[in-house]
Amino acid sequence: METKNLTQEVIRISGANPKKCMKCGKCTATCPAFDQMDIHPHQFVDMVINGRLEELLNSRGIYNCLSCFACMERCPRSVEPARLIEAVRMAVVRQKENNHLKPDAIPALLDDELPQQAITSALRKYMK
Amino acid sequence: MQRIGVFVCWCGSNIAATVDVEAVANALAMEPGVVISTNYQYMCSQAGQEMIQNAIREHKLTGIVVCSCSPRMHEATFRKTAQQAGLNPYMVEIANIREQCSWVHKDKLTGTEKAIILGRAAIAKVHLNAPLTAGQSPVTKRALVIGGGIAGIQTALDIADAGFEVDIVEKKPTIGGKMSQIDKTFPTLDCAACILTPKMVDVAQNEKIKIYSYSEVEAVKGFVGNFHVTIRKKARYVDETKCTGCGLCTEKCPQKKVPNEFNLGLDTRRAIYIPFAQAIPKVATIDADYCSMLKSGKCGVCSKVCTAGAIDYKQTDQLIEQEYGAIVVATGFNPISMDKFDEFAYSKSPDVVTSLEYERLMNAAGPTGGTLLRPSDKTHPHTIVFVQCVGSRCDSSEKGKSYCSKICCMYTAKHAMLTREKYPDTEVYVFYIDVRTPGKNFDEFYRRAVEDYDVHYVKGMVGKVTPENGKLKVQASDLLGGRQMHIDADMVVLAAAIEPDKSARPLATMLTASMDTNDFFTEAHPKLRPVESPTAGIFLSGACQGPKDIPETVAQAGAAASKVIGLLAKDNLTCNPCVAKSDEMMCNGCSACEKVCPYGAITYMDKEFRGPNRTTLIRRVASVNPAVCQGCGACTVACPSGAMDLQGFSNSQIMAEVDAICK
Amino acid sequence: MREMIKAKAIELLENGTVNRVLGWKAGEFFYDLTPGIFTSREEIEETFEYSVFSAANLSKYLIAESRKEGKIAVFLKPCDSYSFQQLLKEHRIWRDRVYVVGIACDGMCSMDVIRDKGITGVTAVEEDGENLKLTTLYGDKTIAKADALLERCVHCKSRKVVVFDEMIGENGEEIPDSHRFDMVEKLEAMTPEERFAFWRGELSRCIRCNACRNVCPACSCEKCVFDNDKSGIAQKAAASDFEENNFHIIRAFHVASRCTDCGECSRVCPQNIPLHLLNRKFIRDINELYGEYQAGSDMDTKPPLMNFTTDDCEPSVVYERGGKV
Amino acid sequence: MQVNETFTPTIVAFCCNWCSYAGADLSGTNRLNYPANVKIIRIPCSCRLNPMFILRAFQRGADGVILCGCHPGDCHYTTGNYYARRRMTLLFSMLDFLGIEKERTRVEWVSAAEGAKFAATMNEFVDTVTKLGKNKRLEDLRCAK
Repeated sequence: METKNLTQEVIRISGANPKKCMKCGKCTATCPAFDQMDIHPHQFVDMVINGRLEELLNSRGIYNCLSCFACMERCPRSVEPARLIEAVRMAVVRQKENNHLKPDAIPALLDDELPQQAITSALRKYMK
Repeated sequence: MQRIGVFVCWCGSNIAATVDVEAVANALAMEPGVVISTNYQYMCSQAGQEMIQNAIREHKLTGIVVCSCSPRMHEATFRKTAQQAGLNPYMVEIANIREQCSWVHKDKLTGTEKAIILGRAAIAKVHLNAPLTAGQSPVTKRALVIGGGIAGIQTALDIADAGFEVDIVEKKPTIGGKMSQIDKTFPTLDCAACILTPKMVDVAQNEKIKIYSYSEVEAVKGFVGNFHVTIRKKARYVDETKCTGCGLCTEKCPQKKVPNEFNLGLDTRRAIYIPFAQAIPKVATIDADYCSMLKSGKCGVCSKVCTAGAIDYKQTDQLIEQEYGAIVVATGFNPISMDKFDEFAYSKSPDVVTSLEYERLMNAAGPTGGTLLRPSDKTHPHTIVFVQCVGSRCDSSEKGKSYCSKICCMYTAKHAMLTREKYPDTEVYVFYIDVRTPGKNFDEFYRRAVEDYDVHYVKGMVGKVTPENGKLKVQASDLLGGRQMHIDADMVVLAAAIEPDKSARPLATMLTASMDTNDFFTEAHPKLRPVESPTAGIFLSGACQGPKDIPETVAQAGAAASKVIGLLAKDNLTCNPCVAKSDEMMCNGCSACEKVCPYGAITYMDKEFRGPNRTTLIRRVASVNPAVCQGCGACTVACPSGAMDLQGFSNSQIMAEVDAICK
Repeated sequence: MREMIKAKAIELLENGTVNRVLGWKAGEFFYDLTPGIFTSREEIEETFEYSVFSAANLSKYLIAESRKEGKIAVFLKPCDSYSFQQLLKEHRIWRDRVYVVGIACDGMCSMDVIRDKGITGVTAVEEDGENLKLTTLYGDKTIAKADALLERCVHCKSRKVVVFDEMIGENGEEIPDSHRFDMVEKLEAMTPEERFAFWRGELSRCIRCNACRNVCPACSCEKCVFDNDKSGIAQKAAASDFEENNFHIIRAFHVASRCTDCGECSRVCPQNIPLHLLNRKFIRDINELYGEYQAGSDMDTKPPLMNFTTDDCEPSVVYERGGKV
Repeated sequence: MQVNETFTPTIVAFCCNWCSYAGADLSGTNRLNYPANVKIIRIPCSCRLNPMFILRAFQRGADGVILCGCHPGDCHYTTGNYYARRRMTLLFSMLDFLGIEKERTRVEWVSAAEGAKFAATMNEFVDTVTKLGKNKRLEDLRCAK
């Protein structure tokens, strides 16, 4: 998916409207996970608007977002940045290759105390 | 048979782009009664109007139809054009083929077809137009200003200067409004009281101006030139004529714990009080909610102490009836309430204040006598954080306002500069989204704050404020620095958004003035008529019409005054001729119309009519006073027989328009 | 009752309080009493009639009569008195020129109803107590009076004469649950298609004889909008089904909040169209949306359509409240 | 009731001169789009609308009639729209009583600042009336196109 309609796709999944952002920085101010994130919420929204999707897709920061929704609660323009981050995560999941956890690598990592559910959720969450 | 001229306007490309003006002109040329049908780029221009006037004289037209923009824009223009060419101005009809046709339909074919239909409707209506002449109604040469802030004061002074009597109705015990609470004013830092109080004294000494302080407007009847207003003078339990303003009672009153709204509740006052030293009228007022004498009848210290014997516990509200020719609304603004912004912990810590409260803290007449102290422990603050756009520029969600409040950037720069100048040891941070300083010498003022007084302006926002053992832990973002700042602040000042005074909404209903969704008064035209309300005779001055700083408010107050003077200078007003008229032969005299008339314009009389075989019948018939009737038409529908009809919008005319549209 | 009324009429004429009396006299048929004006004792004795068929509402004639010289006496049944007071409220009748004698009423009968019960060829009717003795061409019959009543008397809304100078018989009271809206509710329960069919069926029979307009006390304009060709909706005969609907909708709207539900329009309609249902629909809506109101019940309250409150319901209430879709 | 897709309803909109006409103009200045078959007639106030005009419009072939007025309380003549509100409620109830589709008539309060609402209302009203199809029950065959 070249970036033009990938950006539309992300905005459509998120249901948020990034263009409403007036770059006040309140989301970044209230973000408790500020230090762990390489791309901060206000930059995130700006990058979605400008279609800089590759950096977002490869950024590690999107997994450190706690989804505490403080940014959504306090954004004066109701831009809902958390939804955008969630949408980018979905876009990453929907991409085809470069998975971390390959299915055939799983038997080696198994041990019998591991509950069944852990395996399936690992596949689902950390495949990427 | 009518001789009608049709003039289709291109409006440059506004109409011509999506409506084939040629086709419209040709199609309307075929309509019955049309003798000339042309089109031109700019009908409203000098050349366009001359084209119409020549056509009227040349073709001896009896009526013209202009297919152009909305009648609200140029109906008056084209009526004047017709009048100058000798045609009765009310034989002009406008077909709105711009706002309601070319601008709302993309497809040229449907646009053209609709423009033709609207043209036909206008032609059908002009066929049935009767020449009308506007009547006259007298103008009461007195003006009413509602609101005693700087806007009301300036307007009243300018009107009185022109020699007309003005009454100011102020709901607080003294005039002065928000400006009297301000310490210094930007951009010249001169002290607000020094420039305001002389004007207040001028108002008091000007014999043309009468001040109704501690009063509110109760009811407004009538219309432009003939307003009949009822003013409720609230009981202040002090006789204004006797009270000398010595203030003795305000020291002796035992009830001490009354929150002082002049200082926004930062300190307390007595049950009997004078808001501030330079109050006009300098008269004490008893606060009925706290005075134990009024509540339980046990006290009376103030009446014993008062040497002038001015205290009168039996005083009651007075209703005063007055006549006015014009009314100016100057109800001003208030900061919005901060209780929905709990991320700033405004309600948790007394050290988080709004800018107006900060203004009072800096003010010499304020609660701390002018030395800036933290409200919590009265110590000197070393680190102050200013937060901009609190509640402004939100997406009009339930807690904030969608507009920019315009004055916060400037007064915050002023606060920062004054604080740094008076207390060089304090660190001042200002978190901003954009610093908006559009006025004269405004940006230079802001730059001085940054360069000479090294105020830390940080492009970013405060995320949250948590009070912790006496300190305010502020967590904010620094977007340019790409970092999150954690500041231990002693005080946080919120630049709260401003909204119109709550008393404006009921007042608008009384004045039938309309308001926008943010409760600001809607002006007649945002660019061309900013100080008039769409309701004739009602004018707007100051922040009631939109966020404004003092220079703009004074400018607008002067403008409103000039409009009022223009109105009061006339002896009588030409009133709207499109008023109701009753056909005596068909009137039943059943007074259905009188019951629905909002202006009481209909009276009844017994009239003699010729009955069958030379008898005279006496019948009760209605008669409409054209000066009082405003032409709403409620009576025409209440009248079953159709005896009552509205000139200019008669039953047959509207039906002709309906037929032309549905044909 | 008949003798008392005739005696009263003569007495009023004799002692000079009035110079003429407005009452009923025999029309084409004995059961079809028409209003008449009597100026002398003899006239009253010979032609003045009062029976179970004197249903005609005399108040509308007073609009013209009260403008003539001298005072006129009139006999008003309870439902007529509401129309009288409504016309007084609209300044159409000069009160000081009218001497009102209220007469108690326990219901008027209609020959159509008797015929519907299968009794035909009636030549005379005698009232005795609860039922009627009918002498017909096919022998005598008796029928309970209650079975011969007019529709409006079955659902009589009030037996109280609201304005009178003098009263004959006991003045009654309003009757709160008169079930006069049952038929309206039945219609409202129908689907729009059924209602449209019902009313097309009824109104298509209208021959525009204007009897309803001429008899209606509320419909008393100097010049009716349908007769005035400058009004734009002038029409003599109904040329299309739209005009049939149009006449009755506009007429119902004009009398809305002024109609006292006296039922005369349906009584006089030669085509037996239930026109009173239209007016009752308005009355029911007004009672439900704007509070109970009976036109002509007093002199000062403003009719609902010439009044308002700031928190009236929105017109969209019709969409939610309306009959089945 | 079969609705052919070429059916474009004729809609007559009575707009009060002070608020809704200004609202209609505002939707024009904002270039908001609504169908061309809505035609606007300017009346001084919503209380000027006589039921005769609505029935006249239906007779002449209109498929939907909408009255726009100022929000109650904002009326330039203080009480105009209060009367209009009562009259229209009773009239619409009567039309519904006679079996005429009640979605063909409508009242909408539009202030001078609500251009978007005006355009949205017009779009929605045209859709409703288009679904209803041609006005058969109140049309006058002599005026049928």
